[in-house]
Amino acid sequence: MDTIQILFYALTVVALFSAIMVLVSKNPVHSVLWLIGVFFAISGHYILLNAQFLAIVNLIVYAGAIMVLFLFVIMLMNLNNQSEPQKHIWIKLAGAIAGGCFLMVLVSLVRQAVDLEHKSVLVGTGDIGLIRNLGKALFSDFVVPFEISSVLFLSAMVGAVVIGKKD
Amino acid sequence: MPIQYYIYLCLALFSIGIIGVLTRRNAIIVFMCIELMLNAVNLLLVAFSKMHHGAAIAVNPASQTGVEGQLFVFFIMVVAAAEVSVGLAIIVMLFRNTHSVDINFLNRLKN
Amino acid sequence: MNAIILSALLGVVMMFSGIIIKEKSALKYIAAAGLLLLLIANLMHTYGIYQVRIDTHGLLDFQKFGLFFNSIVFAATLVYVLLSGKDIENTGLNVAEYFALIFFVLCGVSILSAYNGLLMLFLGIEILSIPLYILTGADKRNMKSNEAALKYFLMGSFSTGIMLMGIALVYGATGSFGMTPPPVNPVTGLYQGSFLEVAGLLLLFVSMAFKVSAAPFHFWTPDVYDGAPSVFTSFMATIVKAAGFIAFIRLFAGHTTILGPTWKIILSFVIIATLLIGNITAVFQQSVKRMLAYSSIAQAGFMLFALYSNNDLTQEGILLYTVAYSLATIGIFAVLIKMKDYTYDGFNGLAKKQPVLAFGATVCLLSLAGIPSTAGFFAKYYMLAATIKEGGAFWLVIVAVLFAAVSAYYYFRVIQAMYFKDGDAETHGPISNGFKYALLLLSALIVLVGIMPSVVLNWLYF
Amino acid sequence: MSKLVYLIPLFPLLGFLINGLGRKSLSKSMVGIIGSGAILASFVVSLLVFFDVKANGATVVTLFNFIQADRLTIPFAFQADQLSALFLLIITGVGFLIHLYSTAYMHEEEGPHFARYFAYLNLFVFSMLLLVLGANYVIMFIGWEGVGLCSYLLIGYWFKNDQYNYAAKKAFVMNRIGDLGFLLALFWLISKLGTVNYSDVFAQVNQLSSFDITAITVLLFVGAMGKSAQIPLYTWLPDAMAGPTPVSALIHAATMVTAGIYMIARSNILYTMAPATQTLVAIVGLVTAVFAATIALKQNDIKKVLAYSTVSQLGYMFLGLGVGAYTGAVFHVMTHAFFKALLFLGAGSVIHAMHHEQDIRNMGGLKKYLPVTHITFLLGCLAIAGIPPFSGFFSKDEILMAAYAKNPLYYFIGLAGALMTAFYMFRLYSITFLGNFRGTHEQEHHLHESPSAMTIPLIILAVLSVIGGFVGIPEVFASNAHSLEHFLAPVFAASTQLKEAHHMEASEEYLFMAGSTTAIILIIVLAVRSYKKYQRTTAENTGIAKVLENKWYIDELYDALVVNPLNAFAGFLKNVVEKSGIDGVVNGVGRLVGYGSRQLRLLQSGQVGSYILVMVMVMVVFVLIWFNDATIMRFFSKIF
Amino acid sequence: MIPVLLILIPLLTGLLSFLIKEEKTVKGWALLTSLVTLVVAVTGCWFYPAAQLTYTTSWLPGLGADFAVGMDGMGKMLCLLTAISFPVVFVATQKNTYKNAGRFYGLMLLTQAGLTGVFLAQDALLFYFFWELALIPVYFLCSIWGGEKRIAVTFKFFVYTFLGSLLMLAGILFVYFHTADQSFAIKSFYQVKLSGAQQGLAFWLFFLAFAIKMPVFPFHTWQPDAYEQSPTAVTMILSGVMVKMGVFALVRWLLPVFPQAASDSAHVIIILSVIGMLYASLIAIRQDDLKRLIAYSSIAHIGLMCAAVFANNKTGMEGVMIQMFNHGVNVIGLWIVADAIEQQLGTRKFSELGGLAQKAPALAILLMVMALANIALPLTNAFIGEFLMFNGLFQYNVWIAAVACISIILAAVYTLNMVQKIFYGNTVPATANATDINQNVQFTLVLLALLVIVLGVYPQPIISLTTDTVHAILK
Repeated sequence: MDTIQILFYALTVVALFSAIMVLVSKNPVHSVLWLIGVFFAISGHYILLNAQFLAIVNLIVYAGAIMVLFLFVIMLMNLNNQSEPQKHIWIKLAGAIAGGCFLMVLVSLVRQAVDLEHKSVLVGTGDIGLIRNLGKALFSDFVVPFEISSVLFLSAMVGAVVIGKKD
Repeated sequence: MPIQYYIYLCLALFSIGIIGVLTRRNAIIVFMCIELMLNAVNLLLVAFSKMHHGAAIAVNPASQTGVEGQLFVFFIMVVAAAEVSVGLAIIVMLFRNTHSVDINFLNRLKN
Repeated sequence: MNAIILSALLGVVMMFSGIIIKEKSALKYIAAAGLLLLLIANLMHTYGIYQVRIDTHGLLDFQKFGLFFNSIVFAATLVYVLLSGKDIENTGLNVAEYFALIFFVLCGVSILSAYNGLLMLFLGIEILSIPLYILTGADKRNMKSNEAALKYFLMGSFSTGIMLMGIALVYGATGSFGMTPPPVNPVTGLYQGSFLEVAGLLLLFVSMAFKVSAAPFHFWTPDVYDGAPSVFTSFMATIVKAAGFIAFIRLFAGHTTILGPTWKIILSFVIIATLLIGNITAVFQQSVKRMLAYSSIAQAGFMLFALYSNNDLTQEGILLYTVAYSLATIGIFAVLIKMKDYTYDGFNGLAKKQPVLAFGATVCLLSLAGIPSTAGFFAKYYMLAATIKEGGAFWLVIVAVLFAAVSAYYYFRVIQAMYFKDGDAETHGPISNGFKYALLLLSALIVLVGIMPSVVLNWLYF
Repeated sequence: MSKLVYLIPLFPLLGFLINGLGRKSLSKSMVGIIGSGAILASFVVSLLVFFDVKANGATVVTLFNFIQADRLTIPFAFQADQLSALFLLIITGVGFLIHLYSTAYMHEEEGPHFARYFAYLNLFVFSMLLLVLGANYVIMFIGWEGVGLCSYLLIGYWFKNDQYNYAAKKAFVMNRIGDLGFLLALFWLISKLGTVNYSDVFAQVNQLSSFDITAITVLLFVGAMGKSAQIPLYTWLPDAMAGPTPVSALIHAATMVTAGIYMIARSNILYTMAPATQTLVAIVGLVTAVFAATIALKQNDIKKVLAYSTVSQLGYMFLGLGVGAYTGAVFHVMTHAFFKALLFLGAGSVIHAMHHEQDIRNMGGLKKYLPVTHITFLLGCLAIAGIPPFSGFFSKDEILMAAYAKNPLYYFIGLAGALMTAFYMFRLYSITFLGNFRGTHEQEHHLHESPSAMTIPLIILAVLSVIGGFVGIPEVFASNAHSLEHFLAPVFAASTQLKEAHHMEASEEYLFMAGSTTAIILIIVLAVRSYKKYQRTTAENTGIAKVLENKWYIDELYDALVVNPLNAFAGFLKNVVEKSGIDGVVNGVGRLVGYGSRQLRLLQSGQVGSYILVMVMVMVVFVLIWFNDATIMRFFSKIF
Repeated sequence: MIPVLLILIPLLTGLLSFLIKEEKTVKGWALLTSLVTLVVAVTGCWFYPAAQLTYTTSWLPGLGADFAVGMDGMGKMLCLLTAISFPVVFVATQKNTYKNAGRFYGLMLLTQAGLTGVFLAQDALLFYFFWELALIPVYFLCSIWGGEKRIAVTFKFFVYTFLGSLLMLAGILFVYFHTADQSFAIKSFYQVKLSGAQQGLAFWLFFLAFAIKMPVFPFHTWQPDAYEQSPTAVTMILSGVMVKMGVFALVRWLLPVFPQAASDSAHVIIILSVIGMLYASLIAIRQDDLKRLIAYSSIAHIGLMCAAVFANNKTGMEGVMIQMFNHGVNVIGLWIVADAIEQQLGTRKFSELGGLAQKAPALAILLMVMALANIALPLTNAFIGEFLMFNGLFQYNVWIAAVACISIILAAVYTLNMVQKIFYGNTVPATANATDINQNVQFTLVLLALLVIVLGVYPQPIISLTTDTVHAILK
């Protein structure tokens, strides 16, 4: 078992554990914090995969910006663990079972996929995740979606203003 | 690293996200679980991109295959950011009116 | 490309005009003019007169069919703005922003009618959806509107997650975000695809089914349509849904061979569930608006036939269906918005008080029910014909036909209320003559398309 | 001359139209003249046709093609031959007398109703003439149903009385039951031979299998049963006495009811070739003859007695047809037309005098008040009883002799019926005309002989009843004296050829004649002696007498067996099957949709969590379907 | 051009009628235009060569559907019936007043256009178009101007028939895709080659639509209610002309397209029809409502027509042809009587009527003629049809025909019941002050009575008119 594998397993455990903690935490603030944990673990995975750009962006955008926004909102609303009454246990159970089934079904699907058997992921090496390469592709082949996503931002901006504005 | 490991991990994260959506009542946490699902997808896409990249450079070392996967992740992040801004605005608006973010109270509309 | 750029620009223009122009009622004319411009630009592109050329690196593929669809959507939006512009003004203070968002939606529609690759699909869907979340919640003081917005948003994001997982799995299997499926094994005639791709396509299917509100992924539809301000429901139920179908069909047009016969089982299950839930549940509704929400599910059930059958009739059919369904729904919603009371009883005696409104609504309802000599007939006709032509699913057609008969029940209840029952149907204020003329024009259009569908379809054959 | 045969029905039709349309404007005398004149004109033409036929034989006149569909051609054609000529004379002759009689009898009616009466009567004659003149079965059927209609209209002539209306309806419906048989026979003929023309049918009769012939003849006979009031379809005729008395005389005694005999006589060749049917006809006729006679023994309504007597006499005619004595049957039709019309008109005269009193128990001793009526009625009674040399003797004797030749049992039963006939007729005669008047004082005060318009027909008919028999003097008295047989011979020629000749010894025949005549005279004496001093008793009849008085309870039996169950069944269909059954299913589908709607919309719980839960589960199911697509496909292919 | 005119005149004049406000004007207008249509129909039927009686123009080239109309014998006859019916109905109901008369007459004329279109269409899609178009105005007519329970009843009628026609649409499409040249033209339909199972499937889809329309037992339950609740003018059209659509469609679109399936299913359908005849007749015996009685009687008569169509022989088919016309004439006559009674006395219940013959002799006589036609007495028009139809049925099967014939007895029972209960007996309170019918009603009834008798005595014109159709269908 080399370092990469150890790191992989460690990050995986952290990610899964944090993810589970996101759902079981009663306090929303804790959930947010655990979710940031997940993001960090995932960023670790990115680094493992030599996708440095995404690793950084993930940290900045997700953990930094988005989660802080969440945190703001939660603070703003002053939500604490009392504010969420317990759901019926059977609803939780049904949700867990449904999610579990989903996982089970997809996993068994992957297990049957013959064509994946000898495929492996290039870990540690490979330079496509570097900013230079990504940037080149983004501003040549993917310039149209890049521009179009500005429309998305525009609409999100207008929307946030429309919704958030007091009238 | 076999691709299956990544797939299992991502599916697990994705499913945890789904379970969260199904079991939690707080709209913000539900939304966070959705973000978790997106992150799972992101990781999976990166893993696949590296998988395809690995296969491609075996044939052609200069191949840039796999870039599109990572760029897709980039776009997902973009969209996620936009969505979060709108989503949180909606949640805040609702909170202003009802002083609650419990999705179980959202039942004026039914049948 | 004309349409995408121009609609985004027009969205910006609308944003700024909201700042510059203080006269609210002027905005609707600007929007209408913008739409006209958009329509003309798109037609110019269609007929190759003038177009902005940008190298999309194969991410967008402008075909005649998609361009026609754009034209239809723009024209329908124009009709919508002309009929319901005044009601958009009445929804809230941010009129200019609403129009801007509508233009952004149209930008999304234009992308969806031309996308070539899952990335653009994803972006298109998001550009389509995000403004809608906002429009749904536009009536900020209304709890129902708030609730609808949140529900729509949460479920919409969830389906985005599902879609992304699907895309990821497809990418994992094929190594690309393109939509051309890998070649078929010449010996077996079957695609020897990975399970991953199949699973990915299934998840994509689910998320698209969600967008077009096919059962059992339809649950958001009644609540959202009911809760959203009626003008925007009208927009969502027609133009947006049609765009969803176009995207849906484009996505799966090449993949039916991979999916094979099992695909048809799943699809027929979805079709029947959609028809069943849409039609049957609509029967017992007391609110016309909610009934129309369910009816839109039922109509989606019919449109799904376009997915089931994949032949030359399908394309014509979906275009015609878009025209018929959009015009009729816009019309009936335009009338509905004018009403004070959205229940059936609220319509009692409308024919006496407002004969033009009642007449227009009747034509729209007849069209929705698929009565010959209204556009709705040929829409349904094409769907059924395409399916029969496909062969092997005649029983599905029979089921559809049975449900179409059920649909007459709830559509005609409105007609009954308007014409045969005595009552005091109240409208919001007086109805302007312009609205009446527009409604009559719309009715005439529906009948014209109903008698001569070729006026729409001939575009395909030039 | 025979070419003008279409004039014969035309006159009554014109009479019908003029009287019908002008019923408000025409005066009563005008109506009477038109009504009777039309028939008189027909009678004149009929006479001409009769002599023409006698001289030149039969002719067929085609007016136009009535129906021409596919290979079936039905011409609207008239056939004037010996049989129809004879019937023409009877119909128009007796018809004219009755029209004449009616002008006086119906004089109390208001103008429009008086005209209506004559219009109906003319329409009846028109239909009856169509019936006998038609050159094919369809034209006969037209007349056949037409006379049924007129019978209906005339029985219900006094339409304010619901009882009469029921009687009218009953008559029509029972006739229709018979008509059904007739119609089916027609279809059978058409399907086998493709034609209904008499000439073609009789010419091609050899092409029919014996089963076909039997079926056709039986079905035709069913038609005859209805029209000619044979068991089991006879019950309408006594009820039909609700109509005005001249109508009873014309329709329900002299003409319409003999249509069945005409039909069978017309189709004689078919019947001759179907011995089984012939036996059936004979037995039904015989049973009817005796059965109706028993009922007549105990009736107290003057018209009812005559009605049952008519049924009984018709039975004799069918007996004659059944044993192959076609001429005898037709002969009896003729004589019966004379004496039964006479008796009915006599009864009408009595009723007229008694101010619509029909119960003979309230009469008595009318001899001195109504001399002409009395004499003519007595002659009629003698004729029907079969006393030589009155007409009834010859015709009845001919039938009975033929019956004896076929089967002696027929003869003796028939004779028993004849004795009963003599008894009830003279019971009627005695109670009515002999003894003391038993009616109210007021009635007695008003008793008077009828006007001449009524008595003249009586006298003429009485004369005919007396001498009418001489056209058919039996061979034993004088050879070749049976002029009727010679006249009709061409019509029955084919049957005669097939039939083995049965000739009785002359001495044997004399013996039977003498025996029967003696017996009848004895019965008459008995009847007159026991009833001439008839007094009303309040005591109810018991035992068999009560059964007879109640007509063997046949009406009640029919009600219990057919009418009531049918009504109940119809009610069941209307109230249960239609409402809860078929419509229930239709509405049930609607309700099911409504119920489904109420249940299905509960799915829409308003909870985002449950919505997503369903979505996730369905996704799982989809993937599972994928995994097991082969199994599922097999399952589906099994279902579809 | 004649067929186009026959459709266009009522269509355009109907649309114009909506604009007329004055009741008197619109009545005159409707009558006038319907008379014009009648003149066109008569000249078309007898004075124009066959070549001028068809008209085809391109409609939906992409779909293989043309606007093809044409008249053969049956088409001529039914157009004639339609063209006669409308003026007659207009005259007979001239005295009835309607709210918004302009709309009423407009919808009536649109119905006429639809009906004529159905009878003339030579293209399956066009046929379907008109089939539905005839229904919609009737739906509005019944629901707006009908009786107390009109909305529910009419709606049932509408949904029922709509369901049927949708199934037919599925059937039409099914056949369309099996035609050699992918065309809706009637010729292509006639030449279509289908396997036995395919024929069976499509056959039943078509048949169901027609069976509901006619209606054949057990799909008839909408009918008595609808007839009862509709305004009488509409009921006349419904039962006089509209039910003929079903029979017509059987002959035009069912037998020639699915000969195999038709002969396979004939037994079932004939037995069903015969059961329906007896069933409806028995129910009619127990009816207390004049309109419902006529409705059930109509079901019985239609049952016979349906059975005779499937007997599949020329005699029966000729009978069906002539009976289609005759039943129209007769039943309209009966409805006119029913309307006259209801308008004047305010009731249709037999138990509340009686003795009307004393007060209204003219009505009584005319009703008698109609009643006699209803029971198919010889020398009335219905006899010819029923005689030929029973004949055809007899050739098909002796026993079925014998059982079916029982209905003529039952017909006599219920019809005479009706006559007796309304007209005979003594007057009752409802009829004590009755007067005779007005001029219009009398005029129309006399006209119809004349038709009844003339066609009963000399039916050949109608028979010859339709011979070509019969021969074409039953080669």
